[in-house]
Amino acid sequence: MPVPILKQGDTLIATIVAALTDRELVEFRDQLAERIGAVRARGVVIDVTALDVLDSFATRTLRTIAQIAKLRGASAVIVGIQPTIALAMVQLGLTLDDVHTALDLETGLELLRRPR
Amino acid sequence: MPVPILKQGDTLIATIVAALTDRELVEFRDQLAERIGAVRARGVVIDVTALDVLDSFATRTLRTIAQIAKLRGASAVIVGIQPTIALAMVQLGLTLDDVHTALDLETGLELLRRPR
Amino acid sequence: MSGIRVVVIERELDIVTARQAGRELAAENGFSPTDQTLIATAISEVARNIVVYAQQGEIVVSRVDERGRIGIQVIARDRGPGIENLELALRDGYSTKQSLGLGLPGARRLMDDFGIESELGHGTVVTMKKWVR
Amino acid sequence: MSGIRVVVIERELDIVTARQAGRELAAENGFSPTDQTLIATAISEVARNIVVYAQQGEIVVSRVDERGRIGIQVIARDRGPGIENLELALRDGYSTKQSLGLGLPGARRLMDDFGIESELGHGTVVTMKKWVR
Ligand SMILES: Nc1ncnc2c1ncn2[C@@H]1O[C@H](COP(=O)(O)OP(=O)(O)O)[C@@H](O)[C@H]1O
Ligand SMILES: Nc1ncnc2c1ncn2[C@@H]1O[C@H](COP(=O)(O)OP(=O)(O)O)[C@@H](O)[C@H]1O
Repeated sequence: MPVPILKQGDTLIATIVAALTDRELVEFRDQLAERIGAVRARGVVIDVTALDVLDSFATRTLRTIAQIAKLRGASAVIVGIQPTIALAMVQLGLTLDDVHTALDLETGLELLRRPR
Repeated sequence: MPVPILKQGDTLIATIVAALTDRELVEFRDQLAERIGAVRARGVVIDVTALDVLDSFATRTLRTIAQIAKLRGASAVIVGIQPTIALAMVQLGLTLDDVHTALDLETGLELLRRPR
Repeated sequence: MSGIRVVVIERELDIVTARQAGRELAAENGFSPTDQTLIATAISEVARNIVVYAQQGEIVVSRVDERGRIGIQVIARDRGPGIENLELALRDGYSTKQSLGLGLPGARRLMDDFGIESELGHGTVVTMKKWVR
Repeated sequence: MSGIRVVVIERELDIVTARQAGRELAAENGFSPTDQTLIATAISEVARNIVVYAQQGEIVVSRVDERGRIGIQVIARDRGPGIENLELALRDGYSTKQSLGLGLPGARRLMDDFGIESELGHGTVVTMKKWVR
């Protein structure tokens, strides 16, 4: 299932609506990189609230997406990591140290509105 | 092929127009450092849209250029990193964390106009 | 409340199917939502290893009852190339594909019991358990 | 649609020629623009290593067909000084020239298969493949 990417002002909002296969996640990565250019986005919020699991592959891909966004001139924020998933990530050894995170869409958008 | 460096107000705009050899990139680095002084530039935009590949040598040189500019009193912004090149950079392990990036020339110039 | 599910793993989509089967069985057997997620994540890691390193194999999740202790067992089995050095493979950050190398050591941390057997040229079997708290 | 290209590497300009040859062959064989860039970048890294460490050598890019799987193979070959410790050379950040040390491990991440053989005083051969998706 493709990930819908909406535009709101100069921000892209991508909402992952269901468990994704690795390939779908990689396609999402490439589409987002294109869309940043097409709409001249300055910020990207990726909402992972609906993801059932964030394993090492998914986490690595999210980090890659955030780094690509930066190279394309946009700040990325990952929002909606659920409590049990956060615990699983920490136990796996995954931390997203270098990636902006926020509780939910609202706080993610707020974070992007601050002067960068 | 030498990289043309144009002056617009107190900003230098350098547009890389084709794949560069390592030597050409290094010559560009040194010319830019000189030009910043000659025109008393406060900002530098380096447009890499036309580059076919940004490998570890090119990325390191771009980072060096940004750092030299800073030491010469000018902010540097790298613009025009294409989606597939951004992905290749991230997979190589290159991130330009410490360097300003923007989507294209226009947003790069905008970034420089903000109060520094 | 059947006690066993077998998921054939040969495509990426099967990774999702396997972890969802594990989550469901865990839910049916009284695991907390937190533990359900930990189990599903561990399954995701070993299932992906089957797809990436062995191309095909299977995941078997089952309810276990050891002297009154209720738990879930996950067996990930393949006839792939096997693992040359198990000690290295269980180390954080070790990967022959330049990926994160957290799959096996991470799955081990997520579960209560963890065992792995592998023979070069013959395949790999990972056996993991988690107990209801 | 010829299946093989050989680029002699002895000057910096040859690095650009080699990566462009790789990109073209990849395009002709159905690789996506993304994969074309990943392949060109990997070639750029191993070609630069030839110029920097061995002064001269060659890059051979060819189409491969393994049991119906179509791909591209890149061989980077030189008769330079060789690499003393391959394990170290494949580690992120390791460089004997104080450069970034991401060339070999990075090329490995960019491609699907990666192998390297080297003998001190005799030279180095890097063999990499990527498969059409
Ligand atoms: N089912 C398997 N068959 C063969 N090799 C495996 C299998 N699972 C894991 N391995 C090997 O063990 C290494 C470590 O695995 P893991 O910790 O999951 O990290 P990663 O998958 O990120 O490399 C892998 O790189 C691979 O060489
Ligand atoms: N073709 C080669 N011949 C000899 N030594 C090499 C060759 N390629 C790589 N090396 C050695 O391996 C090290 C790591 O290479 P690499 O990862 O490409 O990083 P870098 O080139 O930035 O040092 C080099 O510093 C060099 O010592």
